[in-house]
Amino acid sequence: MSDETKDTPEQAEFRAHCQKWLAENHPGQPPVHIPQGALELSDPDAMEWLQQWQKSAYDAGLVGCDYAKASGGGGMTDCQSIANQEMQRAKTPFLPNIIGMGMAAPTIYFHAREEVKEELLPRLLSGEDIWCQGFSEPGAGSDLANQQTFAEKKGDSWVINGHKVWTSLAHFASWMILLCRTSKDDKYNGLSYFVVPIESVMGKGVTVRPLIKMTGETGFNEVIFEDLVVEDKYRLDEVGAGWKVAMTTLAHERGAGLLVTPSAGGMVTAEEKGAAVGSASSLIDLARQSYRNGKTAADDAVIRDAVMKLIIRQEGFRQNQRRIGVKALNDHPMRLPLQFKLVATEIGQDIAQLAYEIEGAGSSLYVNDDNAPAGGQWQLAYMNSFGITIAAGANEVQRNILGERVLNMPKSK
Amino acid sequence: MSDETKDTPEQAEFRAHCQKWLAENHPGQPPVHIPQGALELSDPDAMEWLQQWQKSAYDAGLVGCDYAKASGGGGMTDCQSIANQEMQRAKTPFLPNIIGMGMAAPTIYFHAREEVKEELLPRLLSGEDIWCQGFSEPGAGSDLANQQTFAEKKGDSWVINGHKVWTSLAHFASWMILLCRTSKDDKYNGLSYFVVPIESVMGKGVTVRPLIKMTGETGFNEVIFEDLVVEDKYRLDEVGAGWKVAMTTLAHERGAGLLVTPSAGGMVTAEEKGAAVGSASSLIDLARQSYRNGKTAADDAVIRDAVMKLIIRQEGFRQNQRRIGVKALNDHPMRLPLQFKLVATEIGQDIAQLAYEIEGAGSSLYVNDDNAPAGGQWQLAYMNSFGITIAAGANEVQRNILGERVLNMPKSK
Amino acid sequence: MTQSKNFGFGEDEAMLRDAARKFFADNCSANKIHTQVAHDSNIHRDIECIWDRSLWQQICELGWTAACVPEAAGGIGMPVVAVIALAEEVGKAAFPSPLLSTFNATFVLRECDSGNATTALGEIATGKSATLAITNKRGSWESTDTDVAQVDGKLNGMAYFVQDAQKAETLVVAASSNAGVGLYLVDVSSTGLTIIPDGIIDLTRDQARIEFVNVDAVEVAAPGTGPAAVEKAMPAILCVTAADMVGSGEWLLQTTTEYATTRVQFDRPLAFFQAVKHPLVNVMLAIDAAKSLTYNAACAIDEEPDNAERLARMAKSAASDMAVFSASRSVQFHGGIGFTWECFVHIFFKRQMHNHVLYGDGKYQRSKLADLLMGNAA
Amino acid sequence: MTQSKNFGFGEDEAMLRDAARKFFADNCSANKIHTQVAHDSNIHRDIECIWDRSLWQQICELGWTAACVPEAAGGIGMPVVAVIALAEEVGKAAFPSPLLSTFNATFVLRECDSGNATTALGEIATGKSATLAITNKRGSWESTDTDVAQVDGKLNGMAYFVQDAQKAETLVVAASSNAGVGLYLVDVSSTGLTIIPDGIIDLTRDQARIEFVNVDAVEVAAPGTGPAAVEKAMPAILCVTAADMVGSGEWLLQTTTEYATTRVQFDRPLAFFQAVKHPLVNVMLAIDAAKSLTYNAACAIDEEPDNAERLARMAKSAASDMAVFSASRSVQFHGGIGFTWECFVHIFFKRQMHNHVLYGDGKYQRSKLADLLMGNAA
Repeated sequence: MSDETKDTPEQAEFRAHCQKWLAENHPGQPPVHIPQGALELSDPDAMEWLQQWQKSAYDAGLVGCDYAKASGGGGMTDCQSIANQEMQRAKTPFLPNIIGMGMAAPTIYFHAREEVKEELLPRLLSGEDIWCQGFSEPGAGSDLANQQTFAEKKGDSWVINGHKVWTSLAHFASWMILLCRTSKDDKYNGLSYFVVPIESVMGKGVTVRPLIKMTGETGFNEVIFEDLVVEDKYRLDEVGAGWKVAMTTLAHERGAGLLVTPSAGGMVTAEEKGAAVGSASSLIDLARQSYRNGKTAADDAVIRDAVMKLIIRQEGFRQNQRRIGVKALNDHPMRLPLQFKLVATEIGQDIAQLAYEIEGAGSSLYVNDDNAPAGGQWQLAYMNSFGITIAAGANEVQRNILGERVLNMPKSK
Repeated sequence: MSDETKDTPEQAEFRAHCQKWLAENHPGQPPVHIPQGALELSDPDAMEWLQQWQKSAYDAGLVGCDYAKASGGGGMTDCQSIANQEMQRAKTPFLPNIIGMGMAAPTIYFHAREEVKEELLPRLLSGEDIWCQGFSEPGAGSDLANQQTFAEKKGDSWVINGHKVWTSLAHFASWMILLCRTSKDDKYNGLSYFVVPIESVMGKGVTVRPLIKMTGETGFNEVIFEDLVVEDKYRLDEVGAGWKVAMTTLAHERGAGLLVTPSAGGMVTAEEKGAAVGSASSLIDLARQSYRNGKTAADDAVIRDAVMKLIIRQEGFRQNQRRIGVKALNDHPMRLPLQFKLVATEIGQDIAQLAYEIEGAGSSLYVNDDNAPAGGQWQLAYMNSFGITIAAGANEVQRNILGERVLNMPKSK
Repeated sequence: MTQSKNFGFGEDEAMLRDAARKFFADNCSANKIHTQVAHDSNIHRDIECIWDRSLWQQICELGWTAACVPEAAGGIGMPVVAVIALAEEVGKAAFPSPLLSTFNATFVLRECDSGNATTALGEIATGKSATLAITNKRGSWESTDTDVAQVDGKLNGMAYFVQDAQKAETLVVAASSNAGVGLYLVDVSSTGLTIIPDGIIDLTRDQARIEFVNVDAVEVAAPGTGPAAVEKAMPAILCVTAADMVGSGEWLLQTTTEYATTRVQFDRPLAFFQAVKHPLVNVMLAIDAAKSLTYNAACAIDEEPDNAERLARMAKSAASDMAVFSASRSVQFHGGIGFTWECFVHIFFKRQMHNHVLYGDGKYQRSKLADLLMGNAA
Repeated sequence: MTQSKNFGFGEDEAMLRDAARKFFADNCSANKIHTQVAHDSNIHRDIECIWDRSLWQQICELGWTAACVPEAAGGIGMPVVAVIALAEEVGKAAFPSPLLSTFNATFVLRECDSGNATTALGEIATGKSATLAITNKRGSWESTDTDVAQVDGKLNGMAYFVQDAQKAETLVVAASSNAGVGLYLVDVSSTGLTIIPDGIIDLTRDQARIEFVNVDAVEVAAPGTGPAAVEKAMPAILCVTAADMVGSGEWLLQTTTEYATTRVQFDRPLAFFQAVKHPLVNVMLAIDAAKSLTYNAACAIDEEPDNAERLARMAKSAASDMAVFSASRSVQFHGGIGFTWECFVHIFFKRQMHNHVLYGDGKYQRSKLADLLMGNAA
């Protein structure tokens, strides 16, 4: 649902610009297979094509609109959401530097020195530099504060040693946002936050190894640091303030940050045969096209009820995001923002799971079978959905956060 | 499903006796309103009529079959289950002394002195003495070991002071099984277990006050002890062994005890207009008789699916009870028995809840409306279902017990 | 067509809502409601209709009944979201009154293109209460189903499941004739009209069957035009009921969360245990989705009417399922005390169970929604 | 008619089951299966059929395929519960073999009243593998639906969703003619027969479409009698599939419980947290109900056949829903590691997802059950 009405003059003018530019510059269908999301990217050709698209969108002012000009932004106010709406409507491809724009950029913007912002943000927003995130460790999954990777001060620089896992896009990344330990004395206050180079020091203190997902896809990695030397200027905020800085990252990841993340998408890739994959309403098309136990699934009242449940949940989620903007309808400022990740990921998982029952016997077929309903993309989406219900603080932890921070219930530890 | 086949000779002979006696001695329809279960009993006339029925069944040998003759039992082996099956099949009324037979009798049988057994068990099994349970306290609900009621040794006797709540049937009870504290030094080993008189000392150290349920029914009470003097012989097992003794009580309550509880029932009381209330399959009759949004509920595919789900869950529960008897199909001896209370109560709750949707607009009507579907009994059953999902260790606690004792997961405290 | 970002919930609406919030805080605490409606616990009690007429008078003087009456008819002509916010506060207070029924009657009359309807709306604006008598014995929510017949302006037959029947002064009755179903205004004091109160579980409202024997009626929608009016009004009716459940759900959530945070078991507050904490978080999630969907649907009624039914069915479905869930978890987590008559929880529990079925439960809404989004099943 | 207390699961059946348990413990650990079937993780990998023929030989020598072949046909003539217990162990090991398909073919052939069927059963008893080719392109589980036609004993057309097609030596094919659907035996090496392997998610079995071009076939059930035979066999087929899921579910439960007990987060073992502990308990409850229902239904096939379909649909419904639940919770509670290819969990996850839909998911079983218990909806 778009929001022309009530646009500010600046927004209205910018929206017009977006519409005009997009009408003339949509990149069209990709020449290579594009996965469902940036985190699944493994083919360099696909990455390169998407980077070119982000660069052109950036040059047109559709990415980083609300960032200061000095940081390579557009210097506008509340315009990124306009650009996002128009890119969504224009069904453009997604922007590949998702971790950079969604997590690294706002964190750098609010916590890094001016010189570092000016050095890093322009190439981040343009997508020329791909970024990855170094938070998870073998022993620090949902328990983020349990970081073991250690940064030791040596002269003016830091020497980093440790082991990060589930780092999506690391094999494409020029830079990483890194949370690590600078003191063993205090679990939370012993953490510091850095931005560190990856590509330029590959093999010289940094090793990146791909991990394979249950889907058979690659796309995330483990990253090993051995005596990597990093200049002190790349430390964000004070030594020991890492946890506080990480909260800025996570707030933006959970859609609860101050800055709107540039996002595009809506494009149905050629790979997604039959029904588009992802939204609850796309289950309607799937049900119309699918034979379930020999009959059209769309005629099965129990399937219809299940599909409606999900469509309602998804619309409820969308309307929650809209209600966030209406102060009078929010009694607690963080109540809706903190629900974002939990609700979005569980709806996505349930949508993909229902697709199995809609497809009936055909749900046994995978992406390597030409006859797979919707090209097997629903099965792929279902398995990948666990990546996000687990990642960034498993949803069990999200419920603790909501219970404790919004409902003021005692900690469960 | 009955089990004639594979009866032992003793069982076969006894089954024949039960069938013959029941054919000739079914008490017929009650002259007064009988509630859905013994715990809802509040009308003295109803209690008296049910006590007469229990007495006649006891005299015929259908109650207490597996208890030793010296304790007033039948001295048989594995025959109570036969009697239960036949009483169920004969659709007799339930037996009113449910706490006595299900919790007090086995506990006394395994932990009391001979003289006490001989004094108390015959009148317990015959239903002449109604029993109640004094476990719950304002501060000790699911946390059973947090007993504050205190028994102090004075000479050869004990002086008891304290406050018990949710004691069903206390207003009819001659005796109570009482868990209380005899030492403040140790939470668990500071507990002792007594049987104490109620009716005979009413007003002389014991006060019983009715509590009213959310349904508007009475039937359970609070019991206040003020310097009640109890003989030492009425202590079960050693001083400080109360927790251990209580486990026997709870094991039997959860259907996991050595002795089968005498139980009758199956009778559809006149009050339960239209459909019989309680079992999932009775929802089929309800759906056939109910108009939901103007249409017959039984024709609604989504309702049909929901009813089938519950019928399947209930049959699964029944078959679990059957599988308990097949050693080769149980890898952990307590895995199925410990599920009894949790599964039975949650199925019952979900069955009653679905009745609201089956009845549509009519579900707004209660037992005081002549037009209420099924006499409003489903709504009554739904509200009462919380009594049992909460009581005897809330189901949240039941899940801990299963996770810790069967799956060997660490304690959640 | 698109909606305004703020659901059309502007300063005026917020002011009205905040006034209502204060009014209920000052005048009807849960304790007061409990004392009032739960004074007789006897399960076989006589059927009573308990409410506070003086509070109703104040509400009328505050002009709440005029909120959604068009200015042309003498009302304030506020958007539907305004009364949705009021309904939410009513639900939070479990407040017994004919207010919501009067809103529902207002929404139907607004869709009746007749002078009589305009007159009736004017009376509502000045504080006359009204309710709908449009449901048949089988509890059908379909606009064409009625057990009342109209011949020569006289009504005969029965209407069922009439909400707040003993509180309302006027009825909007659906009655059929050869020419189809029309809508009629009837004064509850009319000769030949008998109100037969239902014995219901919900302690905070009344419900009745109404018998009509040659009752004089004023036509507000001509035979054949009644169903269209009811159907146009249905999204608003669904939103009002959903908002009521959202409000009650919020009371249950806050009350239960507070209890679970203070009540200690196993040397820990109950809410320490995720078996209590996480379901309460799930209740919150359900409330928030239902609330957002309700304001979205209410906004659509004014700003994109073509989508109103679709969005209102979504809201009622989400709210109905949430109502059952919030009620059940509140009793469960209050433990033994929540199972007693003395505890306030059952008041809201019973109101939620009543509302979740009223005008169709979640399953019904979803079947209607599926027909809208997918077409009828083959 | 009533069942024996012990589901007919006596000493012989227990002995066979325990032998199978030992066999799988000795010969196919999860680690070994993983190394075998998950050697190529490439999502666009070529379609392969991976299994261990030597283990299959041993199984045949152990006589498992003879278990449910009637003695008259040269088998052991054990009750269905015997092979149900084997299927449970197969599921617990996620063992790739044509064993379960051969059981299913056996159950169908047992219902075919013909000498050819008896001969085929005899060959199965001595270790010849078989599978069913009775499903059409639309994945219909109805016995009358087939895309294969039979004329003069020759088969033409396509069969779909054929399980273990590349492992089995014989096919039992449903084919239609003017006289109705009959059942036919076809050797997989027959001329005119082409097996087109499906690319499936489950790594522990194979599935294929099979093309028939003038393929010679041996009639085992005359035209018109095929559907009845398949329907009589369906309860056993559903029980075998349910038992497989029960076994896999138990592996997932035990593995995940162990992981949650050892893995530390927030200075506590994961299973300390009720958000992990209670769902795992719920998985256990779901497994136990499905298991009891499966043995009950299997027992009914031998002891109260009139109830067999009803009880088997219950078992498959419970098992299918449990399969999805146990699979999803195992990946979730294994955290990041459970999401990797290296972790064994996905092997069982994928097998559960395959089985839950095979022969109809829970919703399908319940719709059939409702027709049995309530009659068809008006």
